[in-house]
Amino acid sequence: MNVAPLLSFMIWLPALGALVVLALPRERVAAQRIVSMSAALLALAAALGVVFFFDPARAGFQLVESIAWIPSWGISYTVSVDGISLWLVVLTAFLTPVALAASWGTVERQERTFHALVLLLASGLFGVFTAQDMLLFYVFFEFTLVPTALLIGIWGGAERRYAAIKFFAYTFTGSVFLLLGIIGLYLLHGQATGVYTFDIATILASLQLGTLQLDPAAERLMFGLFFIGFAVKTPIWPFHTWMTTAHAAAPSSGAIDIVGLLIKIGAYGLIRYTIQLFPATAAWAAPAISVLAVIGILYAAWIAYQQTDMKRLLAYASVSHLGLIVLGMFALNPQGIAGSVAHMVNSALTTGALFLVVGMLVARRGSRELKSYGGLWKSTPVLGSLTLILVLGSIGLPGLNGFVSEFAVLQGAWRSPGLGWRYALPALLGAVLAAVYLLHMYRMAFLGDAPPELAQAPDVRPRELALLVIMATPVVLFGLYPNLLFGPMQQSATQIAGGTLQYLASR
Amino acid sequence: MVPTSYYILLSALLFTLGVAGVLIRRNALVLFMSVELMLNSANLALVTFAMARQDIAGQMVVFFVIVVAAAEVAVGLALLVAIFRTKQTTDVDEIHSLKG
Amino acid sequence: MELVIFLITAVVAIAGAVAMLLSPNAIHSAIFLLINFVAISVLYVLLYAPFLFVIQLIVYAGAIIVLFLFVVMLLGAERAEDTRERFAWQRPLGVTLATILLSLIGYLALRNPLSRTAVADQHFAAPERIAEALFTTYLLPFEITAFLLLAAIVGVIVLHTAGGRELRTENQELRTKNQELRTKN
Amino acid sequence: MTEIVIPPIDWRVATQLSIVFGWASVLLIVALFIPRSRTRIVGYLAIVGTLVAAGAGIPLWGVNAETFSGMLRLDAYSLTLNWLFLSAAAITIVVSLDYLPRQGIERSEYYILVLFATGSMMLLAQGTDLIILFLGLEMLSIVLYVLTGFAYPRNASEEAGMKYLLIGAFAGGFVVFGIALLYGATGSMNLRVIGETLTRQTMTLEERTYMLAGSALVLVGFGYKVAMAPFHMWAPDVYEGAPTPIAGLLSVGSKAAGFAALLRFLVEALAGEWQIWAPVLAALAIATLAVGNIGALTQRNVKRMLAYSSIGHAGYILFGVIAAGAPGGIAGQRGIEGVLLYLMAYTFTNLGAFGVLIALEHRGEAAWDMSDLAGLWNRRPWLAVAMAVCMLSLAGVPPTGGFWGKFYVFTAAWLAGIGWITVIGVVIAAIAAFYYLRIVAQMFMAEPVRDTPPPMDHALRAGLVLATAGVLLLGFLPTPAIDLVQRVTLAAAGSVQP
Amino acid sequence: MNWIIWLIPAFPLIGFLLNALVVRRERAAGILASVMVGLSFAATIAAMVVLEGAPSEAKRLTWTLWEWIRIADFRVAFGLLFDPLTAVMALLITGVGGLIHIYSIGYMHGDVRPVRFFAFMNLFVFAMLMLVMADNLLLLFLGWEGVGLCSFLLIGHYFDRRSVPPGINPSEAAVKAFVVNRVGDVAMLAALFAIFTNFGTLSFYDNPQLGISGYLDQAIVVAGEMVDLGAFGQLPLITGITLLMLVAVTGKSAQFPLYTWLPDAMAGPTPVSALIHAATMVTSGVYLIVRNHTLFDQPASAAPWVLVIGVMTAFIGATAAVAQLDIKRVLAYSTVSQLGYMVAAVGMGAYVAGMYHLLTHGLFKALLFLAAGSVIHGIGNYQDMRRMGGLRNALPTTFRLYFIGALALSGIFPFAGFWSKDEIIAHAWFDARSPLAAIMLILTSAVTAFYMGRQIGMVFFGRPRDQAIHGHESGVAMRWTMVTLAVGAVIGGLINLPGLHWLNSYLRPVLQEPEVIYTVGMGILATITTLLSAGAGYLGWKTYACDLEPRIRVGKEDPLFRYLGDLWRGMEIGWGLDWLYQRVFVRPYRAASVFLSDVVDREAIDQVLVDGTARGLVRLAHGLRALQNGYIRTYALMFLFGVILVVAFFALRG
Repeated sequence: MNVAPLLSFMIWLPALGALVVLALPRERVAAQRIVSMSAALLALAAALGVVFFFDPARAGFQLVESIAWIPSWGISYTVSVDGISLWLVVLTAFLTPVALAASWGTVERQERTFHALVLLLASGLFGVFTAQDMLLFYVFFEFTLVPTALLIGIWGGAERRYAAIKFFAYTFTGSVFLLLGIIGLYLLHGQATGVYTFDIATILASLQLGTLQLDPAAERLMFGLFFIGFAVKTPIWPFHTWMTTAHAAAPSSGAIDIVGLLIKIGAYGLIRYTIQLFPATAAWAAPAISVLAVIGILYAAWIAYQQTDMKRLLAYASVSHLGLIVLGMFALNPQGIAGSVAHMVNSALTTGALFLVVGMLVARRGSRELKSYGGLWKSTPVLGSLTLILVLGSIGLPGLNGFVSEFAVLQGAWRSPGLGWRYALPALLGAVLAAVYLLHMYRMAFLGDAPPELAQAPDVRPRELALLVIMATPVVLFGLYPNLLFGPMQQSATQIAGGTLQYLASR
Repeated sequence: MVPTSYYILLSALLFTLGVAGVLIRRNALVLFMSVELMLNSANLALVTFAMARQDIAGQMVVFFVIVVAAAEVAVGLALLVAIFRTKQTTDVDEIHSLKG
Repeated sequence: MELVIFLITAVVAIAGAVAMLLSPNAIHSAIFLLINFVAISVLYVLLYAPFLFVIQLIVYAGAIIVLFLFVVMLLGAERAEDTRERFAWQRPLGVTLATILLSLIGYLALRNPLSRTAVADQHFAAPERIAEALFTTYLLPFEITAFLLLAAIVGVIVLHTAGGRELRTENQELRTKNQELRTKN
Repeated sequence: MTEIVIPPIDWRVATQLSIVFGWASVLLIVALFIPRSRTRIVGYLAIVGTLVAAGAGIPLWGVNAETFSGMLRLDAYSLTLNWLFLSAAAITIVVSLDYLPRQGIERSEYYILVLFATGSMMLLAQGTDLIILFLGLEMLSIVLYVLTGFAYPRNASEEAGMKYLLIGAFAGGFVVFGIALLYGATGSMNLRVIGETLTRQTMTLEERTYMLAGSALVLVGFGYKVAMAPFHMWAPDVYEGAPTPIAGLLSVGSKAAGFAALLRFLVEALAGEWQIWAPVLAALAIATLAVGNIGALTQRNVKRMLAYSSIGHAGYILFGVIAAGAPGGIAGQRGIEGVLLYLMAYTFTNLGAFGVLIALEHRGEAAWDMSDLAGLWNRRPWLAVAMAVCMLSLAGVPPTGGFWGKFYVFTAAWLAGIGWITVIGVVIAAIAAFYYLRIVAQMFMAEPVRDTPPPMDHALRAGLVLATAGVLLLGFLPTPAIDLVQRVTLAAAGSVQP
Repeated sequence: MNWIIWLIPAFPLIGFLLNALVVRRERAAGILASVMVGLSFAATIAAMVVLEGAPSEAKRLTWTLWEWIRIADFRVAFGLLFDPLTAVMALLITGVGGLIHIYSIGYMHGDVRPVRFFAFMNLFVFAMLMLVMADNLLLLFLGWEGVGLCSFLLIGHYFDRRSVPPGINPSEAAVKAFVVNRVGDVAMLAALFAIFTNFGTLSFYDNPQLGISGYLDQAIVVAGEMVDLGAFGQLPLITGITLLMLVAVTGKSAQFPLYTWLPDAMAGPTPVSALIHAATMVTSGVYLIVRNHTLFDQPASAAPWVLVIGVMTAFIGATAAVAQLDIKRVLAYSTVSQLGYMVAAVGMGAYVAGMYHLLTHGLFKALLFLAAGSVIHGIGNYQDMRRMGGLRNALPTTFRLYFIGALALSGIFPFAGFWSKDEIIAHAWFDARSPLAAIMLILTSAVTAFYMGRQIGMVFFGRPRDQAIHGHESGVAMRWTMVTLAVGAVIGGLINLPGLHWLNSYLRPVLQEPEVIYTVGMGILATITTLLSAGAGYLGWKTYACDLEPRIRVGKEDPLFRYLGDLWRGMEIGWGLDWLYQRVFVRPYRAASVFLSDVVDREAIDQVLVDGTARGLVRLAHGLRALQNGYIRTYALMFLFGVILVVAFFALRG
């Protein structure tokens, strides 16, 4: 059932919007905002259309659109969604208008360029999450680097140039290995079956039918190449320092996209490629990777406590969340994988929204140092309450979104035959540490007594309120009715997990 | 009858001397001369092989090499003169402003 | 007899080359190179290359060496270099590498695959044969050399007429500006 | 007196060459009648010449013929490369039109010499005989020596010319000696004959040794031309000193020509010895990659950085060259295609990058320090975008042409069974991304240091648009280019029909 | 009529939402909140009536609102359960909670943020009700964490104050409460994982609506399973699960060694202390064990450890209470101690006794807190007992009510505490055959009476020690709620009076526990205990109200310090666990955080590994550029070097 090129519409609309915005005269800020916002909203509408036409009862790729791109190489423009990518697509569509709206009034110069870059980034991310051709995926994957680096570098904070270059160079280093992996898999598949193609579905089918049988060494090599690429991008400890630097330097409204989405493409890739394509090796490597993930959870949470810069603190929080996400997917069972994907969405929502809050705080006080704040709940009760909801969501309070996915992940890890309680229990400690650092942050900023500069701080303005409510709504909604999230990914998660079952059973 | 090897050996020796000249001398003119020496010794080898093979091709190449050498020397000396006008030297060690 | 001639010529050629290398005076170098060229041309005769013998004498000994001498004298640059070496390692390393190269090529020379056989046709490279080859088989390279010489001539002309005083002064400014920039950064 | 009968000549093979060389000679005379103030007309005429030559190639597509006693061949390979050279020359001339008068060095001979250079490059692509290759190499060198020193009496230009010439002549000596050895071993200088001799395997051990040593020396000659480490050291100095458009031409045209000849030499003559030369070239490729990219890492001088970067790119192209010689089927084919595609992407990209530098250069003022690019996005946004596109392409970020080039050569290398080399390749690519990105960062993220660059001429703008559009087109729609290069084949040694 | 049960938590939730989003005025907020809890109470009664109609073999009402989480075979319902156990708890929560809400209307009058207070109080009642009404562990955990959150919010009610008496920073105390609770919660989560992994469900009982089976019925199935602990040998699965639950209980129910947050929780307004930190939230650990008693009934369970922890806590809490100078801190430690009783009770399988004490304690401890609040309120927010004295004249009603509460707490016949406490002690002595535990508990009982005597002596007797303090009696709302509770404290024992065993029989559908057969021995034991307590109470009163009264002054050491010395110091700081944690956990944690952040992350990983790689490359680049020295002859040298290598390789390989 292919109603319309809905996905392509969604992917390219923001890019088109970006070009239009750039063509507008520099002074016409209002027009720029209208154009960029309508492009983002139309993309959101398209994404919702995708949800509408998506059949949650089916496991495979849906709404497939395919055009030959470079036929002689078996490269095609193939986009589609499955249960894993669906919510990430929606998330992208959801966060883009938020990021744009958050920039209004806070981006002081070159607003036109800012809008255009955010839209381009959105296009790239849509592409990453929908591309079902490995090379197309890689193209989008790499393309996202450019607008992100520019967003950090132009509108960022103190170390913006350093951060932008570091971000680019570091993650680029990772992804070149990914390219090698893609090439290698393409060739191995071609040599084994005679069909040279980058189409994931085809390769997956060959792997499952056994027409492409990789010997363990080759499979591990492929796995390793893919893994390095995505591990850096995710980032898995100890590859995380680019991210903390980048986040500390990122502009608040740009950061929401980066936190929310960019790092999810690494985690998404881990599921889509390393686990889906190489289940046996994934099961083989799961314990080792999970060790890194668990270290990441604890390590980042531990460090986050010490950060005085709120953005750095949140960056470490993200690293910690990502550890959980990785742990979940390498539980290699439906709970773990579904929880992992859900946690990508949830962590993007809460952490992204907290970044917005930091932006709002900075707008009031002009500092990102925790020490400069205090007692804000008194003067800004609404902001304080909404922030508290986000903080609690991030901590993983039951009834809010963070909990369900965290629980699913840990439950998955605990019952996973490959991991078990030895991995889940230390990871669980992360929940304590999360409470420690986030409540510490909340306490420092919103509780205690207020410095005189903040005694008269204005409460949320309508735009800020709208933004925070928009962000907080899914936080509550997904907490109480997480099946909204889990429902569509059921089949896909089960299918992906099914790949490893055979291997685990044989052990 | 002189063995072919002798010629080749001589050619090798002269070639090496030419190479050494480029490495150890600093006067651009002498450098050019050394290059000419290299080309000449290569020519000698070519002619030797041509003789050994009773084939004209080797000699033809020598002919073209000589033309090239002449052209090269002409351009080289023109450049050298140009540099001498600004720098008043033909010492190649004096031109090292481009580096790093 | 042939061997004797070869040996003498070879010694002369080597001596000429070495002397060229070692002579501090560029004019002397040119003269020694001339000696070397002449010696080689003698060898060409031994190798049944009469045409090349002539060409060698005319082009090399006649034209190129004269060109060298002319430039040396024009510039008055016969003693352009001082004896001081900037890098202590340059010369010994150069000589060492050259020696290695020599041993490498020498080794090759001794493994020469072509043992000399009796010359069946002493005129295989007679001038008329060469002329014929030049206009048949080697027509293309021959034409190319024409363009090559043309290009070289154009080049030489360009290098001697371009620019002017204006650029010369600019040249100075350019250097100072770059200098400033480098120190600033 | 015997009568000399000139053998029949297949003029199709030499059409483009004749047009370029002939037109250059005609222009020499035409230039005499054009007043100094209107020298630009010669430039336009030269462009017309390249376009005509390129157009003349279109009907020749599919021709596979030899002439001039098998010394010159026209096949899809050489035709593709000819087009590449001609477009490189055209863009170079376009971007020079404004640059030369601005720098006060405008002379009609410049354009003519560029045509000569183009012709020599075509010789390198079409030549199937070591003599032709040698002559092409030398003619290209000589013309480029002159062009490098063209900004005489600027010290840098002179110095660059002199360095280039001395190293070039030095390299020439080795090449001739190499040809001598090859000739001694095989008795021929024709690539095909050499290849056949090899395949017949009738060589004695001594002959083989000679052959290999000779090949090594010839290889060195081409290696010098493509700036392969450790024969690369002239390159940064020469690029810096040469007039900027010439640096561009050096980095693309001359390099491409060197690769054209190298590839033909290795595939048509030496394919049988792949086992010998592949490891050597692999080692050299790695050295080249390392030297080029690490050398570029700390350059503040953008022009010099581009020079080092172009050394680095030679390393990647070598991957394709190595693969091209790999025995057995698809790897070799992919290698050839990879080299060509890489060269295409690289040509447009680098010309674009140098074009931007040209646009920044005031008269008599070097404008290639990093600080000259600072804040360019605010001063000249489109220049900044063009430069950014080029930098990303050089870094191999999709969707740009440079990405497909890298993708192609990596695939080829993998197919050729030297996948391990690609690991080093990608690591170095990542390092390289760092310095390319530094430029982007300068342009977009730094505050301006210098005042506005000089006003842009239409010609320069057109050249930049052309180059950037080429990069992007190759990036988004590489299919036509890929289809083109996939029709190109080079017969491995001994298998070609005369 | 099963649907009625979702009304029970719905009312407080509505109250919370309205107060949080709509209501702006103090009085409206207070009334709304109280009414909502009252309605909830009414709904509870109604539900109990409905429950009576349920068949006796499955005496429970269930109502599944929606399927909460479903991932493949992992299914959890958002379902409510109402059985006698729940009913008892809900009654306590809504009943006592409602009273405390009403009390708060008076107490919080003129407070800075009354609306927020009432909103959070309602939220707490909602969360607590979710805790006791959940039909599965995960939903229980929602309430479990929810009450922790509300505790955090309410302790931090005065978040903008740097310090409230006795020198506690409210925001710090709030965070501390949450974090310490989290430690327990994490163990709880682990228990959940283990249960699901081994039982395949988190539901207590079968959920017919969604077709999820319950795990409590299967406890016996996994009784023999072992968990491999690697180097530490093997552990029975049941032991593991119950141990984890025990840790959870120590966190939420303020047991040793995690009780440290509770004394600090006194930074919240007094009604909060009464409701959350005495009557309800802290008892949820006991509820958890009772709910999961089938697990604890297994032979391999950690029940003995529960007993040990309970007894220790009871004793430690009581002794610490002796040395407190703050009126509320005494009660806080007292709560810790009483919770210890309850935990000890459930630890020895006396679930009904535990529940019994839970209920009576809920009544009289709430009373005590409210009365203490009345004192504090009445004298102008002073909490230091050394500044009080002689208040029985100024606050006569409060004094009487307080005295009733104290008697109940001390276990004086015939007040509520006597019955419930003695049932536990008797159980320990006779059924559990654990005389050591019984003796400890008796001793604790005496200590309890002592500190209550001390407190009453210090607060209400003697001479007024601070002239600045003039007491006045509290308003009607506060007084009458206290009176209601006092009635409960007096007659609360009725619910499970020996011979009647109402509670026992009511809970029978859940707890198949035999009724206690009373013997003479029990009577003797009770008499001894009561006499001991009475004596100790008198001693305490006498010591502090008369004998040593002049020595009680602000700035002076407590009279007993002279006799107990360092022991006193230890008791004063709650046996130093806070002190210990500061040194063992908090400071090393901070130091390690600094180390990890500045040294490991910034220096080792980022500077050395990441940027170091870049710097190494830059160094390499400098070296390379040094080679590129601009001299042609050097270039030629390199060139020749390359030539030699290439030629040598080619020629020698060939």
